[in-house]
Amino acid sequence: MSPETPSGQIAPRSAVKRRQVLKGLAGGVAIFAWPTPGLALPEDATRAIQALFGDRPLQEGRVVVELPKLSENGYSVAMAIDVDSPMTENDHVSRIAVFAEENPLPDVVRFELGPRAGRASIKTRIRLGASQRIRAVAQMNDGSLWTSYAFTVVTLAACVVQG
Amino acid sequence: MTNSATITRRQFIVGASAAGIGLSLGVLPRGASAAAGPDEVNAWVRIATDDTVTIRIARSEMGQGTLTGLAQLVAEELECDWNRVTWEFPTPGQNLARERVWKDFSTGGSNGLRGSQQYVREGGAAARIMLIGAAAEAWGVSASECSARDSVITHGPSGRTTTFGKVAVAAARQPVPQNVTLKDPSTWHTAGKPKMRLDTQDKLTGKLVYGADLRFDGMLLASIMDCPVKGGKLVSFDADAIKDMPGVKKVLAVKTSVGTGLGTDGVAVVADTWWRAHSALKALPIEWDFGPNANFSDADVTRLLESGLDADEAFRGNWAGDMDAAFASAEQMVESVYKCPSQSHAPMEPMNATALVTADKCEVWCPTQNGESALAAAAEASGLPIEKCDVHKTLLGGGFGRRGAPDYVHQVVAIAKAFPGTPIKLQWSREEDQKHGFYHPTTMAKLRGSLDADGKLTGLHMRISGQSILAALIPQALVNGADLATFQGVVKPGLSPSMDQHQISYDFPNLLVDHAMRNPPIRPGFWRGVNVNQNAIYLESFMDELAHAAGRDPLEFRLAHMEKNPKGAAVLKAVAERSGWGSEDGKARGLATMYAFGSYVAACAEVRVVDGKLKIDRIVAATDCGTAVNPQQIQAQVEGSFVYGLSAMLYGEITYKDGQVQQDNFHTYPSMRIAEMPLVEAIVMPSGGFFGGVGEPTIAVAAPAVLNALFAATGKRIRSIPLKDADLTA
Amino acid sequence: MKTFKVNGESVEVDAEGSTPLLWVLREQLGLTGTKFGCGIAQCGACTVHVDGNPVRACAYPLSAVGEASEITTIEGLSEAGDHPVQLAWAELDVPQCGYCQPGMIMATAALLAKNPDADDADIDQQITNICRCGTFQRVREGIHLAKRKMA
Amino acid sequence: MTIRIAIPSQAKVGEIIEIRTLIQHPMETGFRRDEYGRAIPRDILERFSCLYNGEIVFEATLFPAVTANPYLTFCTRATESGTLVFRWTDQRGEVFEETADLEVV
Repeated sequence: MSPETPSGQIAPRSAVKRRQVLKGLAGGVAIFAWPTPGLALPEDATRAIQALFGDRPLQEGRVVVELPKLSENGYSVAMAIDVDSPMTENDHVSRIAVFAEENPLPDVVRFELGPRAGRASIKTRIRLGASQRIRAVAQMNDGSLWTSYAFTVVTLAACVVQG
Repeated sequence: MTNSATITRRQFIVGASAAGIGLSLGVLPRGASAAAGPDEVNAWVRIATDDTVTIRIARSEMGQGTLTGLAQLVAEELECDWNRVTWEFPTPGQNLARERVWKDFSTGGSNGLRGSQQYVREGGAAARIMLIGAAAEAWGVSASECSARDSVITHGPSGRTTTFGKVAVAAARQPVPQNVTLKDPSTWHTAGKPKMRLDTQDKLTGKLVYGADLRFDGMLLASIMDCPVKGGKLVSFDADAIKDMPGVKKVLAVKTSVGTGLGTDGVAVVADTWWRAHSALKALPIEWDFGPNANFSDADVTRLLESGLDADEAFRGNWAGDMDAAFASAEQMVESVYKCPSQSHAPMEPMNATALVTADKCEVWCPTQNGESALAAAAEASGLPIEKCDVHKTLLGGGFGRRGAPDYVHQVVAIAKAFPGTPIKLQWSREEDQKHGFYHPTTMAKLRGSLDADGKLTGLHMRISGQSILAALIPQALVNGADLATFQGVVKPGLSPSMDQHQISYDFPNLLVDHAMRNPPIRPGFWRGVNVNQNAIYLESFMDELAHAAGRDPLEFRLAHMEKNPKGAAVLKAVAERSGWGSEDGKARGLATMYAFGSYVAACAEVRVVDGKLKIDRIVAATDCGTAVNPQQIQAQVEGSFVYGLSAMLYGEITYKDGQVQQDNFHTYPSMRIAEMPLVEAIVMPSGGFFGGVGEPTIAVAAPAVLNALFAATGKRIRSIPLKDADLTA
Repeated sequence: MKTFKVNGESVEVDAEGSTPLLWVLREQLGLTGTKFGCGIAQCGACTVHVDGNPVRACAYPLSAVGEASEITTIEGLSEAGDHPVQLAWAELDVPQCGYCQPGMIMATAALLAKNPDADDADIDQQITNICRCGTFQRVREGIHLAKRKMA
Repeated sequence: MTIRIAIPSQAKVGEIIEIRTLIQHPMETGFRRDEYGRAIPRDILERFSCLYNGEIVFEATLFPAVTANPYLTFCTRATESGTLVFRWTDQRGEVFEETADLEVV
């Protein structure tokens, strides 16, 4: 998001909801070789993933993101992340990052862990600004990246945000 | 004691799940049958062997005829016999279980039809193709040789016929068509026609079971009182003082969190009847901590709003040219300040919900504008996984935006958790409903306009100062801090895709519309028409002021800025012509126009002032909603929405003293009655090619048209509503 | 225990005398067609007939109901929903949300029973029910249509 | 600052234990507006670390999308008796800490 101008007035360009404009472009953006169709991310989240993990390919799988299918207002949504890993010295998750496709900021939370965790299983509560996919990317100690997402409908925003 | 009308829970559920039987218990909730069954052709359509067609409706019905309109759209593509059509609500739980096959349940923003018309028509068309396919297969002929009409399938070459009911089961096994072609609305015979509503009959006999009317065996009733000051807290209550009152079962604190600091912190009494629960609650000694807003009053609101009228910082929603230059070279400047207060939704049926919570299940029955929102609330309040919860929607005794928020679901589930296995119905009193609303935001506006020597409008500045709904309810939807929704009806084209349905009607050479956000501690919400209402009063009253200052005809003055908006100009001209604008008959007339919720609307009001009292004789209203799905219901919406808008203009205001809402019932929050109802002539003039909203847009033009007519009648410009205290003597 | 007649049938009710008739009808007798709107006799959603007179049941205590009182609710206005007012309402598709309509219909039925020629001024004076959906235009047409049906 | 930690008091060597943490904090997003429409400044916890006898076993970076009063559940393998330190750092660098003892048998 571009910063607010000092006067508090919003500049004409930034007044256009950027993610809505970008949504129209998202179909043509193919930064990663997504293994399945329908995985093209809105630009902001895609960029955030790239900024953190570089250009390495993401593989679908090993990660499970659990969110309720509905949230009334998105103020506090329980999220559970599990990564299928033996969590041994030779084979473990080293980092998990969570991204929101329709929040004002794509970054949600990141975790750094290792064999001492025993199990790559984390629970927390997050805020959702709108109905969207929440994507988790797990980086293994061999550098490979695994990903999955969950979709939650946020019902409160429907009255004005849609249409 | 007769108890014959009591519906036992078992009967209710059995009744609800068996097609036809449900009717004897009222028409709701019929959701239990929406699970896939043998007579389901697809998610939208069920057809019984007797050719009864049941159409699934995902959106709520709160009076706007959404249910009938959606059924018409499905029936049109299905080519079924409209006289055999009935309907049912799938539950939001079923929707989730079937991967949201019915999509969005949200009913608001005048989106019920236009937001789902495409996919419900596709659903109807797909079902028709499958029915024809099944018949063709049975006959061993090509489906392309067959057609359907009025639930009868005909094989053209042979003339053989069958009915939908005979092939429905086989149709369900047909391949699901992937790409369907929809009919051109010009060929419609069921949609687009003034059909009678499907939900009328039971509303005339008292049989319709609203949420407030639900009865279950063993049910207990609850009345609730939330802290009368927002942000305050329940400190204590003396349950012993009322424990011996008749019927009282329990007194309990109810604390919920609906949003940032906006939850309930109150107390409920549960008894064997609501009257006893409510009587005991009124007698209950309660100690509150009114918190930071204990001294908040209406004067604080006014001060806060006034501080924004000339503030340096404001968010921009529309701009063009160089307004300062236009002002600098003005021949004449016009300046006015307007004000609109908070409003309560005040639906006729006060908030209520019924819940049954057990160790592993939470079921809720309630009127709601968004079944999925109510379901999410049930899950969050019960602590159970969403798959263990469900919501059965009733028809709504009015919604107007209020029933989009499921605060009452949180409450009833919190209470029902204390009574596992016992159904609990929570009924709010009218007082509770008035004091704990999500009120229409309050704003002021300062408008300045410059005219040149020829009386041409050269520059316009509209400064809105006031409350943001999004800042209070959905802060993450602000765009760099701006609440773009505050510019509804006056927004710059292209500013945001979601706001393009609310563009300003006029093309001004030099323009600035900006918003100084001011957020008093009043909980705002989406009130029918939302921010279009006050923006229409501000802009359309001021356009009238400018026209008069310029010595020009208000119609001609407006049309001069509508060259790029031919559809807007068309509705404006239509009302002017029908109303006799410009005729020398001595009648005082006023105009207003708006583009909102994707529809072009205009109104012309005729008023008189008799003994200092306003008499609105007639309002001609035109709406171009693109495509008219049910013209007679559109007329009803125009007539009705004017009552809503004019009630606000005449009487409606929510004010505060010591942090508390002062208008706690209809004696202090009056609503229009039949004696004040003007003759409304609605011109429905769909120009085709788009689907605009119907339930809300016309509200906005009612008040400014009347205020402008009032000026024509008296020479008095009323810039602050409600009118009730204004001196109207000429 | 109190005995009176509702919709032609004798009923026995055991409730505090201060209980409004509305809640006796809705909760003791299960007649939920009569609606709760305001509780202070402002909106008219609870209108029933007591001995033929329109009464706002939310502010009419059980103690005021006489042993010989005959009460008619929307459920008892007609056997098959075919009272002329109901027929007129159906023909004009009057209701929107419909919640106020039982009261509106009962008020109209009482008006026309007493004054079959009620004109617009009578309507303005006698029909004071609140409808937030704003069905008044069709209510007025409906009253005139019902008059013609009754004539 | 209220901090709540739920951890088993005793565990077997090699056992994976679940640790639940909760810290009272507004996690002000920076997106909200005050009475006068001004931005309410962002005020969040940015970092969380769990140290087991001095060694970092789990860390988190928090953004405004983490709910007020951040709640975090994670696992660690019980290796030896000792002390676990739970440390949150806010955006100004202020540190909030709590400890818990674990007996490993």
